[in-house]
Amino acid sequence: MSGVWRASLRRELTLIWRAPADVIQPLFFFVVVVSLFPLGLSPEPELLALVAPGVVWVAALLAVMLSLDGLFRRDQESGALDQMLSAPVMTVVPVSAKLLAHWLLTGLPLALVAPLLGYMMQLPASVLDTLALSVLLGTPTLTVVGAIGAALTVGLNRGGILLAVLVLPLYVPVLVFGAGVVRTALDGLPTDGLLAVLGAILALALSLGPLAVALGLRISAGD
Amino acid sequence: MTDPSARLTVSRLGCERDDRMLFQDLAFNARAGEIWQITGANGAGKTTLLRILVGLHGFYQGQVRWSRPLAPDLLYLGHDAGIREELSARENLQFSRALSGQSGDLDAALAAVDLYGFEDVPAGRLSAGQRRRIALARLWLGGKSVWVLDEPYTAIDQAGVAKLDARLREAAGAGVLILYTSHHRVGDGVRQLRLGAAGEGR
Amino acid sequence: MYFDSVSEFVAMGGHGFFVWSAYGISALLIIGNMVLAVRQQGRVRQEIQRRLRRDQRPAHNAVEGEVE
Amino acid sequence: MWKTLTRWYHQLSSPRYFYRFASAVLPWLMPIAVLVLLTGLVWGLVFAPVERYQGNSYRIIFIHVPASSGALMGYIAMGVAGLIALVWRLKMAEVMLKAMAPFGAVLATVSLATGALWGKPTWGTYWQWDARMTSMLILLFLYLGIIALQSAIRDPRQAARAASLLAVVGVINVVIVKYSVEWLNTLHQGATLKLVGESSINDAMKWPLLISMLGLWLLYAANVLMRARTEVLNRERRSGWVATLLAPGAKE
Repeated sequence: MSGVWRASLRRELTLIWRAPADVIQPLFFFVVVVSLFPLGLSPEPELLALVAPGVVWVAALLAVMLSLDGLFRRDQESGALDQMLSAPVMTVVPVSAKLLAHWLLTGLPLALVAPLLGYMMQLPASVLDTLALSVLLGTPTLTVVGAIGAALTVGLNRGGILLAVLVLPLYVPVLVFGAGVVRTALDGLPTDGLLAVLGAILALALSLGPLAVALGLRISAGD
Repeated sequence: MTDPSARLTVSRLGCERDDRMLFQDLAFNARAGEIWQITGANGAGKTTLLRILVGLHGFYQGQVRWSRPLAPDLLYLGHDAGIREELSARENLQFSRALSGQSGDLDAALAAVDLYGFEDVPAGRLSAGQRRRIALARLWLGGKSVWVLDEPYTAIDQAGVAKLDARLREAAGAGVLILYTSHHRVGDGVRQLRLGAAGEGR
Repeated sequence: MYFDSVSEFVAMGGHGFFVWSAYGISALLIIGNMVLAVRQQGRVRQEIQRRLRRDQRPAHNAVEGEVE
Repeated sequence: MWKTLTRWYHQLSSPRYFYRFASAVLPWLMPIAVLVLLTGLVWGLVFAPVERYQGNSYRIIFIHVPASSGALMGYIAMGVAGLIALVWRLKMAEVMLKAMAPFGAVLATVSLATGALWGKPTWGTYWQWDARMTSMLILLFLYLGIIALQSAIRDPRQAARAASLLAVVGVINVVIVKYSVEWLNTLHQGATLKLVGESSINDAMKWPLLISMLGLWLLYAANVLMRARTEVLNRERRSGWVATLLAPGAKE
C-alpha cells in the first residue's frame, strides 16, 4: 500500500516538475493580481495595509482554484484515471498523493511568496509571519476542497467556469478565517484562537476530503 | 445458467446511453484460459461493455458476477492506454506496475515490445504505435489472471500483431481469461461476442 | 382589521413600497417556479409520448462460441 | 410497527408506486398549501397589530422568515437525500434531491430580496453583510452550484450521484459558513440590533407567522412532489409502466 502511495507521489512530482507551467502560473497569477490593487486603489500606505489581508487571501484563493482545473484532466484524457480506479488499491491512495504533490507545488509556494506581497501592500513586518502561517494552514484545505469540485467536473468540456461556481462557496470559511487571522494580528490581538479554527477546518478537510475526491472521480468515470 | 467453473458470469446485461439502448439481454459465461473477441460497429458500446465488466461503469441493468474479486487479478488496458507523455517509457511502466501490483522486470517487458533503447525517451516524443506498446509491455510483467484489453491491436505493425497473438495464446494456455475488443481475430478457438451494430434495427 | 381604510392599508404607514415590492417579488418567484414545474412536466410527457409513438426497437446482438 | 415501516419503505422507494402516491396526494395538498399560506399572509398583513419600533414594514417577516427557514431546511433535506442516494444508491433519493433544488433556490432568493427590502426602512440600508443575510447568500450560491452541476452532466444517473456528493459536502459547509460569518459579524458591529427576533414578537404576530411558515412548507412539499413526478417519468421513460401510463388515449 505505501509502495503505491510513494510511487504515486514520485510520479506526480515528476509530472509537475516536467511541466513547470503548472507551478509558475498560479504564482504568477498571485503576484500580478495582488500588485494590481495598489494601482487600482491608491498607493497610500494606510489604505493598502487595511485591505491587504483580504487582497492577498482572495488572490491566493483564486490562484489555487485556477490551478485545480488541470489536476485530473490530463490523467482522465490519457486513461490514467481509469487505471487508478480499476487498480487493486483504494483510490484514495493515489488521489491523496496527487493532492499532496499539488499542494507542495502550488499552496506552499504561495505561502512563501505571501509575506513579500504583504510587504508590498504596506503590511507591517510584524504581521507578515502570521500572514504566511495563515496561507500555509489554509491552502491545503483549498486544494482538497477544490479537488472535490475538480473531480466532479473532470469529464465536462467547459468544467472551468462550473468549477468556480461549485468551489467558491466552499472556500468562504477558509477565506473568512484566513484573512481574519491577519486582520486580528494587524490590530495587535492574539491570533492563536483563529489559527486553531483554521487548523480544525484543515483537519476536517484532510480527513473527509480525499475520500470525497476519490468518490467524485469514481462518479465522473461513470459509477 | 450460472456455471460454477465460470470466472465471469454475465446475465441479462443491458446498457443505455443518451436515451438509446447500446446493447440488451447480453449473457455469456467466460472461463479461465478462454479468449473472447468482442466485435461490433463503432458506437455499439464495446468500450462501455469492458468498462462495465471491470467495474468502472456502474449504470447498467442485469448482472455481472466474477467468481473471485477481480481487482487483484485484473490487467486492464483501457481505450486510451493511460500513458502520460511527460513521463518516459520506463517511468510510465514503473507506475503502472506499482499501481497494479505486478512485479515483472521492466527492461525485459520493454524489450519484448521492441522498445529497447527507447526506455528513457519521454513518451511524448515516441510514435503513437510506440506509445501504445508501452502499455502493452504490461502483458509481459505477469501476475494477472484476467486480461481486459480495449483495442490492443490499434497502431501495431505487422510484426507486432504476430508477437501479440503469440503472447495472448501463450497466456490463455497458462489459464488467463482474456477479453479484448478488435476486428483482428487472434486465431481459431477464439470465442466471439458480436454487439448489435448501432445502425441495425433503428 | 387593523387598518381603518383600504388606502391606509395600501400605504402601510409610509412603508407601502417596501412591503408590496417584497410580496410582489416573492409572489412572482414562487408562482413562476410553480408554472415552470408544470410546463416542464408537460414537456417531459410529450417527449416520452413522441418516442413511444416512434416505437423504437433496441439493437439485437448474437453470441457465438456459447455452447448452450 | 416495524412491518408497516419496511412495507412503506419498499413501496415509496419504488418509483412507480411513488408516482401513484404523488398523483393521489397532489390534488388536495396543493390547494391546502395555498389556502394555509394565504390565510397566514392575509392575517399578518391585514389583521396583525403594528410593531412599536418599526411600523408596518415588519409585516415583511411573514414571507421573509418562512422563506429563509424553507431555504435552509430544503438544503439540509437535500444533504440527507444526497447521503441516502450515495450510500444506498436509492433512485428515489436522487429524484427527490433534484426535485428539491429549484424551489429551495427560489426561497433563498425570496429571503434575500425580502430581507433587503425589510432592511432599508428598518436599518437604513438594503444590505449590510449581517450574519443571516450573508449565510443566505452563500446558501443561494450552493443551490445554484448543485443546479448547475446537475444540468451540466448529460447522463441523469451520473448527474444525480454527482449532485448528491456536492449536496453532502455543501451541508457540512453550510454549518461552517454560519459560524465563520457570525464570527465575522461579532467582530465588526457588535450584536446586530435585534428588533424583531422570533421570541420578542407577541402572540398576535406569532400565529400568522407560524401559519405562513406551515403554508409555505406545504407549498414547497407540493412543488417537490410535482417535480419528483416529472423526474420519475424522465428516469423511467424506458420502463413498461411509463409506456402504458402515457400510451396515447390512456387514462391519466
